[in-house]
Formats: sequence, C-alpha cells, structure tokens
Amino acid sequence: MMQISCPHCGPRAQNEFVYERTIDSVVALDAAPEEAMKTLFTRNNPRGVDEEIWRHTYGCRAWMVITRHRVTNEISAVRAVGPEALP
Amino acid sequence: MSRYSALSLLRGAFNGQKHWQPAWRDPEPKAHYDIIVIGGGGHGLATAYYLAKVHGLKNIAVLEKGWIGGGNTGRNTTIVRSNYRQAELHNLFEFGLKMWEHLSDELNYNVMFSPRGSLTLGHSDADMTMLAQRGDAMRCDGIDAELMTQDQVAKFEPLLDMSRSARFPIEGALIQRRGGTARHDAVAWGYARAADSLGVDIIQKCEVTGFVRDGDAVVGVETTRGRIGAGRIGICVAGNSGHVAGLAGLKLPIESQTLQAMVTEGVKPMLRSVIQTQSLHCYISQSDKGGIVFGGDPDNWPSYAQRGNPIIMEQAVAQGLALVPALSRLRMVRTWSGVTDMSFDGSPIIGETPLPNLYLNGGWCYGGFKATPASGWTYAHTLATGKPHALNAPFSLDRFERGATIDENGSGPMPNSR
Amino acid sequence: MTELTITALPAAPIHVFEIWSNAADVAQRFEAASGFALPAIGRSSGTNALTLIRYEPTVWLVEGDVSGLSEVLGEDGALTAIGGGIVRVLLKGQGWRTLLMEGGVFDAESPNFSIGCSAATTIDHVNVRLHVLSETSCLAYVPLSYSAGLIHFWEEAARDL
Amino acid sequence: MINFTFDGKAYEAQEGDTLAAALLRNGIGLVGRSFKYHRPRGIMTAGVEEPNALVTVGEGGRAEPNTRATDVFVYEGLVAKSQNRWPSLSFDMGAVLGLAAPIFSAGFYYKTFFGSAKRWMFYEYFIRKAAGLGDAPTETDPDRFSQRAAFCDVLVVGAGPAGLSAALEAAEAGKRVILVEQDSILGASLIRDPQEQDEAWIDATAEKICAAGGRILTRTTASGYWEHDLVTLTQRIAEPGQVPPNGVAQRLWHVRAGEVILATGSIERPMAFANNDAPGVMLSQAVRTYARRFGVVPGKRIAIATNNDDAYKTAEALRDAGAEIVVILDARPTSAGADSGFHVHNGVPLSVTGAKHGLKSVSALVNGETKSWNVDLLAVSGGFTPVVHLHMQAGGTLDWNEEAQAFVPAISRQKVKTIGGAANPEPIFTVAPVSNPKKSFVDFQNDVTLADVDLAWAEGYRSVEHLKRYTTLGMATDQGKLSNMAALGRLSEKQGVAVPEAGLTTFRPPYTPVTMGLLAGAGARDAGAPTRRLALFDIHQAESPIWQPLGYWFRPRAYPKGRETLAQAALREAQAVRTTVGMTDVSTLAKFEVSGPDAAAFLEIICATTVNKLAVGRGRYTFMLREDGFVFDDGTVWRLAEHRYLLTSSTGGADRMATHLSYVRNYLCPHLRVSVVNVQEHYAGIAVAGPKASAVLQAMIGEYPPRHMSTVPAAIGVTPVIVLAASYSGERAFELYVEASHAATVWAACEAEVMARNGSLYGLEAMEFLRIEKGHLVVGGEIDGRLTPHDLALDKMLNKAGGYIGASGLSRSALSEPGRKQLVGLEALEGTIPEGSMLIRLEGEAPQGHVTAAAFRIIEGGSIALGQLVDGFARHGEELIATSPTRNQRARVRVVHPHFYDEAGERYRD
Repeated sequence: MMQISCPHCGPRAQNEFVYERTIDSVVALDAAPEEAMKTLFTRNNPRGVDEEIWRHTYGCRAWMVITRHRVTNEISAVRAVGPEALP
Repeated sequence: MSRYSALSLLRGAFNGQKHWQPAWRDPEPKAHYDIIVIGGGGHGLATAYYLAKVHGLKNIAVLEKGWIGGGNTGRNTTIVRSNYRQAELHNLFEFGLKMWEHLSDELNYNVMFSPRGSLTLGHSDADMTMLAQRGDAMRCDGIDAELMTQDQVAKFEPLLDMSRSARFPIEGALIQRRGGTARHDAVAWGYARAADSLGVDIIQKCEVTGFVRDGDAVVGVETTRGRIGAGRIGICVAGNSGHVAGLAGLKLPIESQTLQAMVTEGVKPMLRSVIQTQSLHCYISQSDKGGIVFGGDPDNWPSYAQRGNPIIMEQAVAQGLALVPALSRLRMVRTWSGVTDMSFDGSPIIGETPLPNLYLNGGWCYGGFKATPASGWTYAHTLATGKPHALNAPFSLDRFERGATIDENGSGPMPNSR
Repeated sequence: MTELTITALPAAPIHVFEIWSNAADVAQRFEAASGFALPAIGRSSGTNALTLIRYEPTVWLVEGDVSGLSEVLGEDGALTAIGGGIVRVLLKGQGWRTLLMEGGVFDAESPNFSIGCSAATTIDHVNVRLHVLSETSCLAYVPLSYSAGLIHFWEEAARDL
Repeated sequence: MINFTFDGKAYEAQEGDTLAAALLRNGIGLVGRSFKYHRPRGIMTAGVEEPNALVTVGEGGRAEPNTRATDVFVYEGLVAKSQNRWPSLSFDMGAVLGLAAPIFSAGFYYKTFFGSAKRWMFYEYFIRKAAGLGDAPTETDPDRFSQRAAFCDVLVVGAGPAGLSAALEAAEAGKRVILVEQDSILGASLIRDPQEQDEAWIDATAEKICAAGGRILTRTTASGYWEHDLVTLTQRIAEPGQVPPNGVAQRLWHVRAGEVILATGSIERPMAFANNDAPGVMLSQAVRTYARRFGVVPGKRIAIATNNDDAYKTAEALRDAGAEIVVILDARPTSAGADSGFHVHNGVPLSVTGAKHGLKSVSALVNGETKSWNVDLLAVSGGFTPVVHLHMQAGGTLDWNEEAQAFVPAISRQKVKTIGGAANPEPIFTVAPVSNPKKSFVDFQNDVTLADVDLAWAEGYRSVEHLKRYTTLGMATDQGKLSNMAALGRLSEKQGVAVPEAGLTTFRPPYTPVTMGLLAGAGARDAGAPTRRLALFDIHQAESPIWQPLGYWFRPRAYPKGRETLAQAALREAQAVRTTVGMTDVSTLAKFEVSGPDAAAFLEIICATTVNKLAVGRGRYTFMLREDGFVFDDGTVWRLAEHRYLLTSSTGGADRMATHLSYVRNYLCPHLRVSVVNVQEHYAGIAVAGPKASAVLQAMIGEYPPRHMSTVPAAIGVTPVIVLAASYSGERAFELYVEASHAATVWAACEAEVMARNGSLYGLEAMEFLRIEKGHLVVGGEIDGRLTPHDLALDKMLNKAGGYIGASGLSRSALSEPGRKQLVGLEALEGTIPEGSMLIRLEGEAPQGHVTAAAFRIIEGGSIALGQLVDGFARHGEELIATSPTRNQRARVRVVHPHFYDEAGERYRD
C-alpha cells in the first residue's frame, strides 16, 4: 500500500485512491476515430517511469496525475487536475 | 535423455542416486537459429518443444534472461481448467486441458496434473443462471460441466460454510471435474528437458536487449550474450510483453499489473477441489504438501514490481474465510507475486505483429498457466507456418482496432475494471 | 475500556455548495453575505446557524440554513441538497481517535487533526467524512445505506479499544 | 505453577515458560516428527526459527496447528498435541518412509507415477495423506481479529539493547515512536546474557519511552515491510488456543512510519553432520536461553560444537547451572578456546547416535582422527545469520561480510536502517561439512539433506531458485531461517564461487507465519463486503419479503403471501400491475443531479442520445457507451429546470457511472460550468405502475399527474417529491423521488392509495417479468458490455451529431460486419425456455446465441424470452432449440420481435 501525496489533502494511504488510466490512454473528445482507437488500445507501459491518472475517490474526490516508477514505486510528482479551485 | 521411471529411481537407491544426468544442457548461443523464442517460461519452452516435436524443426533456441520457469510459470496458483463462457476461450483452453491429461507421459516428467475438480460457487439465483449459461455454452461445445445443488456442494466440500445466513450463501456450483491443479515448476522443467533432448538450445542468463532489423523485418536479436540471428522470432514473455515489444518499437494493448498469491502452512487434507466463486474474487486449493493456496484480484494499477499491496491479499483472505471458516487458524507462510500482462479484453494475444518475422504471445492476464500446452502448440504452429492455427486465429493482435475483442466479462478496455 | 458513545443523530438539511467559475469572486460574495470566510480544504467554519466544511477542492458541505447561498453562487456554481443520503454519527468520548484507527487508513491520532479539522477517508470499506468538534467528540458523515453496518462495526470495536 | 497437557498427559509449567521450556522442564525431548521421513524431532531453538518442535495448541475452533513450541507461552489449561504421527509420537508408522529415503531423493516424484491423470491421483491420495503437518481444523473460529492503522515518526523493531536505546532517543527527541518486540518481555539478548543492572535498565528505559509518549507493543512481530514504509505488525493478544480477554485474539497493525529502525539481531546457525536433526541436538544460544531465562538445563553430559566465541558463554552458563561440559569441539584451526578452562578439541562433529529416547554419543573429526564421546546433549553454533528480512522486503541490498560469513544490510531503498547485531554479526570460521551428506540435514522440517542439494546440482537445477524449488529447501514453516545459509554454502562450493555469487532467493513477507483470521479481520464474517440497506428497509422487512442481493444492496424480490412460491408471488404481483396498480421500491437506481449552464452540453458527451432538445419538464430514455463503442449502461434523463437535469442509470453500474461522470467532468471537461452531484442515496424512489397508477398519483399529489415522459415537482402533504412519468413495466407509470429521510411517509401514503385500488407491492422478480414482456433491456442481461447500439436495436436513437463518448469506437470495421449477435425475442413452441440456455439449430451444433432473460406472458401465459442471436434481426420466424444441458432442459422456440406487449405504447396514455 503506497502513500500518495494528494495535492489537496497531503499524504494519504493508497487505499483512499483509485487508479483510472495512464495519461497516454486519454482519448480526447475531439480525436479522430482512428487516432482515438489507437490511443485507447496501445500503451507505452514502460518498465520505468510513467504518468498515471488517479482519483482520491475516498478522500477529496479530486483527480491528479501521478508520476511513478513502475518497479520501485517511487512517486516523483503529483499534479492536481480539474476545475480551478480556491487555495 | 535417460528415461525417468520407478525403476530408474530404484536403481538410484542402490547407487546413491549418482546416475542422473543434467535435465538440460547449458549450451553457448549459436550465431543463427531458424527460430528464436524469447522467454524460457512454460509457454516459451512448450513452444520450442512443439516446434521440434510437431514441426520437426532442428535449429531452435529459447532465450531466458534469468532462470527457466522463473517468471509467471513459477508464480501462479497452478490452476488448470477450461470453463470459460466465450467459445473462442473455452475451445482454446479445452484443447490445452486435453493435452494436460497426457502431459506427464508425453514429457516423461511428472507434472502432477491432478483433475480434482474446478468448483465455481454461486451465491444467488442470478449467479446460478450465469453459471448455468457458462456450463451450457461449454456442454454444447463438448466440454464437461455440471451444475451442483447445495446438498451436492456440501457433500463435495464439507468445510464450506453452507449456512443460509452467510453473507454470500452458497446456492450451488458449477463444477468442471476434469479441471484441477498441476505442479507449476515441473511444467517448465518437463518441457525444458524434453525440448533439450530434441536439440533445442535453452540459453539461460541471456537477456534480449534489442532487435536486429532489415528494413521493417526483424532478423535477429541483440542479447547480453551477443547478437543472434534468426529466421523468425517469437516473443513469449508475458508480464514483460510491453517492455520487450517496446524494444522493437511496438506499443501493445497491454498493461502490466501485479498479481499476488500466498500459501498457508501445511495441514492434513481438508479441501479436495479448486474453489472459485461467481461473486467473489478469491480462489483456493490445497497443495500436495498440504498448504492452502490462495489467490485474489490483481493489484488494480500498473506495476512491474513483483511486490503487491497487502490490503489486496487481506481482501482475498477475508473472502476465503467467509467461504471456508475453518481456515481461520491456519497461517500464511509464504507470499509471492508475478507481473501479469493485462490485455484490453481480458484474453490472450497469439499471432503476428505488424513487423515481418516477429510474433507475439502474451496478454494472458492472470490465466496463462493452464494454457501452457495449448499456447505452446498453437504458437509453434504459427511460428513454423507463419499463419495462425484455427484455435488462435481469433486471438490476433489486430482484433482491438477492428473491434473483434473477446471479452469474457464484458468489462471493456480498461484492465483495472476487469 | 475507553468511554465512548456512538449515536446516530436525526436527519438534517445538508447541501453541496459547488463553485465552477470565478472562485475568488464567489468567496468574496460569500464572506460579505455570511460574515465569515469559506474554509480551506480540511477545515470548517461557520456559525450556530450555518456550518461549511470543505472536503473537496471545489465543493463545500453545508449544514444549516442555506437561504441566500444560491444568490452568492449566481452563475458561478450550484447548490444541491444531499442530506437525505447522509447519516450523522456522533462519536463522543476520549476514545474516538482510537476508534477511527480501527479498520481505517487515516491518521486520526495525529495532533494536527484538531478542532475544526475535517477529512474524508475510508473505514471498513465505507467512505466516511470526519469533522472534529472537540477533543472528546467527532462527527462522522456516513452514507445512509452503509450506516447501519458501520455503526455495528464501531460498536463492536468500541468494546476492545 | 501452571497446568498444561501434552498428548493428553498433564504437566506443570512455571510462570513465563514457553511451551518448549515447559516440555524440557518436564524432561520431554521428543516433540514432533519430520515432514517427509517422519524422523523423530525435539526442540532445536528457543525462538521463531524453530523447525522441529511443531505442535497443535488449543481445541475446537481455536486450535492452531503447526504452532512452534518455542513461540507460545504456557497459560493455565493449555492443551498441546504432537502432529504428523500415527498411532503415537514415539511409535510412528510413518517412520517406515525413512527406510525408503534412498528412493525418495529430491524431486523423486517428478520421475515416476506416470500414466493417466487418474492414476496419478491414486498415488497422490496417499502422498497427500502423508504430507501436511497438523490436522486441519474443522470448526468456526469463535474469536475476533482486529485490524488497526497507526502512524509514527520512528518504528523500532526489536527491543534488545540497540532497539531500546534507539527508541528512547527518538521518543525523547519528541518523535512519535512505536517499539515492537516479538517476545513477551523486553531485552532480547540481555535476557540470555544478563549483566548486573540490565533488568533495571530495561525497565527504566521502557518507562521513559512510554513517558515520552512512545508506544511499546510486546508479543508483536513486524512481519511485512511494504511500499512507502508501511510495516505490518502482528500482535498476539491471546496466546494460541487461549480464550482472549475481550474477544479479540490478535491485532494486525498497518503502521506507516517516517523512519524504521531494525534492531532485529541474528539467528544462530546449525551445523551439518550426520543425524544433526536428532532430539538432543540444539542450538547453543537456545541452550543458554533455557538455562538462564527459564532455569532449565536440557542435559547432564553436554558437548558443544562451535566455530565462534559465543558458544563459550553457553559452556559457562551450563557449568554455572551444574551440568558437565564433556567436550567443546571448536572448528577453528588455531588454539581457540585453549585457555577457556574447558576440554576443547579443534575439530568438527561427524555424527551423533541416539534419537527418540535421547542422545547417546557424538563423534567428531579431530586432527584427522575420529573421536567419540558419550553425551546427552549437543549444543551447536555454526555462526550467525543477521535478520535482514525486513531490510530486504523493503527493497534493500546486501553485502557479504567475510569474517562473519554472513550477509549484512548494504543499501536501503526505503527509510530504513539496521543497527545492532543484525548489522554487525560475530566473526566465525566455517569449515565445509565432512560428514555423510545423506544424513546431514540442511532443511530439517522438509528433510532436505546435503545429498539432495548435491543431486539437484548434478541434475542441472543450479540456480538458487531451481535448487529451492527442486528440493523444497526453505519452503517449510520456518521459511528457511536455519537452512538457507547452509544450502547456499554447499551450492557455492559446487559452483566454485564465493557465497555472494551463488545468489539469494527473494525475501518476501511474512517474516513469521501469520494467522489467516488476522489477515481477514472483520472481513472473515462479511467477506469484506459491506451490506447496503434501503432507506425503507424496516417497512419492507415488516412484509417478510424474499430479499435479493444486487451488488452490496439487498432488495425485495417478491412479497409472498401465505404459502406462495417465489414464482407464484411474482406472477400475482405482475398481474396486479397489468390489471390494477402496483408499487415498488426503486431507490437504488443511480441518480445524478447535473446543474449549470453547460449541463446539457455535458450530458450530450455522456449520453449517446440527444439531450439538448429536451424541454423543461420533459424526459427521455438514454444509454451510454464506453469509449470502445459498446453499450455499458442505460437510464433516463430529465430536465427539471432550465439549468438542472436529473440523470438516472442502473443500480449495478452506479459506482462505475459516478466515476465515469467525474472523469469526464473533471479530467476531460474542467472548463464546463456544471455541477454533477450524486444523489443516489439522497432520494428514495417509489415506482407506481398500472392502469390505476394515474388515479393513485392524483389522489396523492392533488393534481392530474404529468403525461408519459414528463416531470413535475409536487408535494404529498408537506413533503416535496419529484414526479417522473416513466415506465419500465410497459404500463402507465410514475417514479416518485423523495428525500430518503421522508420516504416512509410517502411510501405509507402511496401504499394506502394502491391498496384501496386492490393493488399490490411488487418486487424485482415481477419487475423482471414485466420488462421482459415489454422488451425493455437490463444492464447485466441484454446489455452485457459486448453489444453495440446497433446490436441492441438502439441505433435509431443515436445522436446524429455525434460528439458523445463511444462514437469513435463504433466506427471500427468488425462492428458492422455480419455475424454479430443481435437482440431478439423468443417464444416457446414447446416447453419452457430456460434462462441462460444456448440457442442452437440442431443438437450437436455450436450455439448461435443465448437466452438473456426468460419469463411468462403475464396475463395470457406462455413462455417467452429475450436473447442474443447471431444475425438475429434477419431471422424472425426461424425455429430454434433453447437448450440447457446442465439442467437437462430444452424448449423449441421461434425467433420474434422483442416486444411482446403493447408495441405501440398505447398503455402509456390515460
């Protein structure tokens, strides 16, 4: 169980978070069909660092992009995404 | 190859077991092979064996970065069954199950395939309908499946909690009696020994670090032990498919995830079959040594770490204890995890890649072990002939972009929702 | 055994106050209208009649009289009632912090989790929102459908803290 | 004095005794039998590494098989039994297996038992019976297990001198500290080798740690080191088999630490010589522990074999206790120990004689000659293995310490450091074993000998992992704590390399075995699946319905009257809906309020149908696609006000839909001016359906109810409700949404009006009958995640403008090729259509589809169904067989249009 530093709540147990998908699999709403399917059905899946979308589902419900090493689980960055919020 | 038998063991008893030869050679890689299989797991070794045995090829190598059988072949819960709902899947796995039934003799290596029954419990009428549907689909295609009533289940596995007040009461089950377990390491070793005796070079500690290209075509591999040329190359490294395919510049419909399993201290026989359930996500069986082997959900996020989240394991144990309360005071003695290739419809990929001469076998999610013979057989056919066999034709890599996915759970392209 | 009582309070009006644009302006309008500032995440603020607790970046949970809040929001947000689906469970006594560690993953024992603090977390598989009222009391907002089970879990755990 | 029994015989123990100490105190040397050869075994250690002395402790549902006698503290009434023997411990028939040991070499089972799988199962039956250790429990555990989280700045593992000092330092620096010790008392090595003032120092240190706010947990083992400095602790509140004080037997701690300090010490190694597994051969430090801590000297004439200085402390302790030290065999070539005052020979043991009735003699190679002594106890010390398990689980690396012939922690990957003996083991001198390898045990419990290691090597199982797997070395309940280094030594000898080059197997949790009930915690009773209760639970329960699970929810399936069966009750309820009026609880449907100027734009992304043309007060059926173009959910969308919509979708998909909406709103469309609020639980829902539904509604809300697919806000008494005129049943119908806290009032008012019109409550089963007859879809049935809108005949409703999620996926080539499964209706020509059955043309042919849902025509009778059939749209009129071989049921069916009832929708009009 990792510990993820939520940009809003601070360090929290991984169990409060749900993984959604990698950032390379985000299908833009305006993507052309062929491009959309290529995005949906291929992954970099590196044995190293990748950017992933997680949600603090059982906490503040906010979405974030986590930069994580797939072997060591080292999290090098967490970035908030979503509508602009008050500090 | 000196044959194994009770007699040869007896002979060993009198000569201090001194007459045994190494089960496989330790050859130096040659400059060129007709076919190279990347990955010395069960699937890769089986592929090499059938290439030599069925297709009569002589110049074959299996390249293994570590020790053979050291990946998912040695890190699973050893379950063998073919009870899938979708025809493409149950036909492939049934082909394999039939091979399991004679595999020890075929390889002259006891893989301890033990068809003690694959029992899938149902916890509601809805579950029982789904189980019946699955069983009916199998039966119509000539595969054994029976529905069991509550009473039959209680008699078959007496330690299951059959009380009506259980959180997930047991309403019945679907049983595939020909399903069961096998000794995972023995499968790798048995195929390795048999393939080696047919001249296959099994080269351990030889990691592929790149592909040699001639235009689009792949004509060899770079390895930690030098460049090796090849006519055709088959990737067979489930768990690391994304990484190895990436060396050839390919991106796959695969995400790697960690799957954990565990075993308890040994006790005298208490469970006879492999217990699974329609509503929960744990599977339980008792090994020949007496340990209760437990598996659960994969950790639902990408990972190449062969380490998991304890909470996932605790959930699987909770489910198992809710089904078999008598397991409460046993002790978990060992855990392990493997890196699984989670494909984007839950089904494997066996076939061509967009690059000439390069083939892919992967995407087995958490169900590859039981497919070992069928996977090896169909992949060998594909590698030898350049064309898929009818059994693996539906499992092509291009099915995703075409929309011809084989989705057993109907849960779509996100592996974490599977 | 530590003294601890677990009580489900009667239903009360609870609303979601969400801002989607011009957050700073809304905050100003809010303070002008109600006399106190919108709380930061992980905090609460309010009066006897109106409490706002912030669990989410753009959403405040409002307990009390919401008249006037729609005007504060204008076209920059919306107010939506959610109180029917929430049970407020009052944990009263010295042991509430220990209780919240049972089956939990959040550091309720931290000295930083003090009066006026709020946090959302999961306890025994249930999504729970916490609000520290005092050193000896904490209010938990629990989804209605899960509340009977969680209260039972707490009552059992409270026997052996 | 504490009373306990072993194999039915009563004995007495002293306060603080482990079971092992108590057995030795009572002169019991034979405690167990080995796994494979059933060799007699005694007590070898005084700690968790014990491989031999495994017993079952406790009775009934509390019985713990395979409990190490060295790791249970005796309590009044403890019941222990020996294991893996028949008929008795001293006369075990299984021991004949030992005679056949030459055949049962490593991996023998891979080389024989050929033939069919059935034949293997025949042999396997006997192998399984002989294997295992303790008897499997059969009863349900009466105790509870707690799981608790904890956070600290510093976690110290091990309360020896190093651990205690580290914990004190951290606590006094104002840090949150947790100190754990697996023993029942603090001190570790200080208990074995006490100096003056030690006891007082331990007590004072513990007191200061607690005074500074630190937490000390005894009988607690740090068993797993996971990601990001999460350490799992297993705490024994009650001893194995003991009735716990408050019902909680053990506690599992999930500790998130800022820093972890490992003061875990080391484990003494045995030596390899013939019959080194015999009772009476013990580890030197263990013997010292029994003598000093428990006042038990397990022999009178004692030999000591060592390769280090530490064992001389044992000799001193035993001499102080009055035992005779017959000889010390010191493996070191120099004159080590010459001035110790003991009878020292520089040699190594070759073998011992005697077994189940006690040790008789030890022989050794001394200066090239074999010498022998009569002894009843041999204490051995083969060096020390630092306990690096947690360091390694954390992802660290090891260095080889040549002097100590041991691996020590090198690089730490997480915030962990190792101190004390675990980091600095004592120097030793190793000599390769010279004894008969067939009798020299390496893994005691699994009966793995040096000869087995040699055989594995000869057969090509040369990597350390192959060796482990081929011989089962290190896979017993002691997890290789004693065996791994001896085997590694032999392997490196074979390979002709230094030990560190031979490789190491991976260290994985747990450090010591963990009780399954503890891992399950409270989840053992509910499978970790909470139960979700309806707001109207009490009202339903009063009617004694048949409950139906649906995800975590339980919903009424039918309300049987008298002796009605489920089918009879459901048919009666459905008939009431068709003829008069029925009401049902639909509270679990997913519901979202979507507000804001961009609400319609947002919904047009989510829904594959149009939304923005909807007038205020109107609603429509809708469905949602995944990005790959397959239908994954359906529901209704209502425009409640200019900028406010209500979206409903399926119960089973509610959480998935909530995530989907949140992802789209927050990740893909953060700029939209929209608020999406999950109001699934805020509103309870009551559906009223039937020819008299309008009358019921009018009576309740005091006005003429809205026409089909329209909505109005209304009030029942003072309670506000939202009225949606929507129908799943095919009748004129309404859904009333009311704040859950007021749902009981509205339900009661509604029930009065329904009953006044001779109506009925109805449950899920009747709802299923009604919707099948009407040809409405259900998520999880027809909508199974594998069909497109075209396959489900929903394509005409697709938003022609596109822009919805899934539009791209739909464009894929295979989705418009022939051969796809399509939605059909089925009516029986003969027999009853089995739900879930396969659709075939002829017996023996492969299925072409299946029955997704089966029911009866509610008024006319007759078996009907919905199904998926290959190219089904073009096959209306064709006759097929619906067959269920597993249930031995079949029906002849005709393929028809999937609307069996009121296709024109006349019944929606008043």
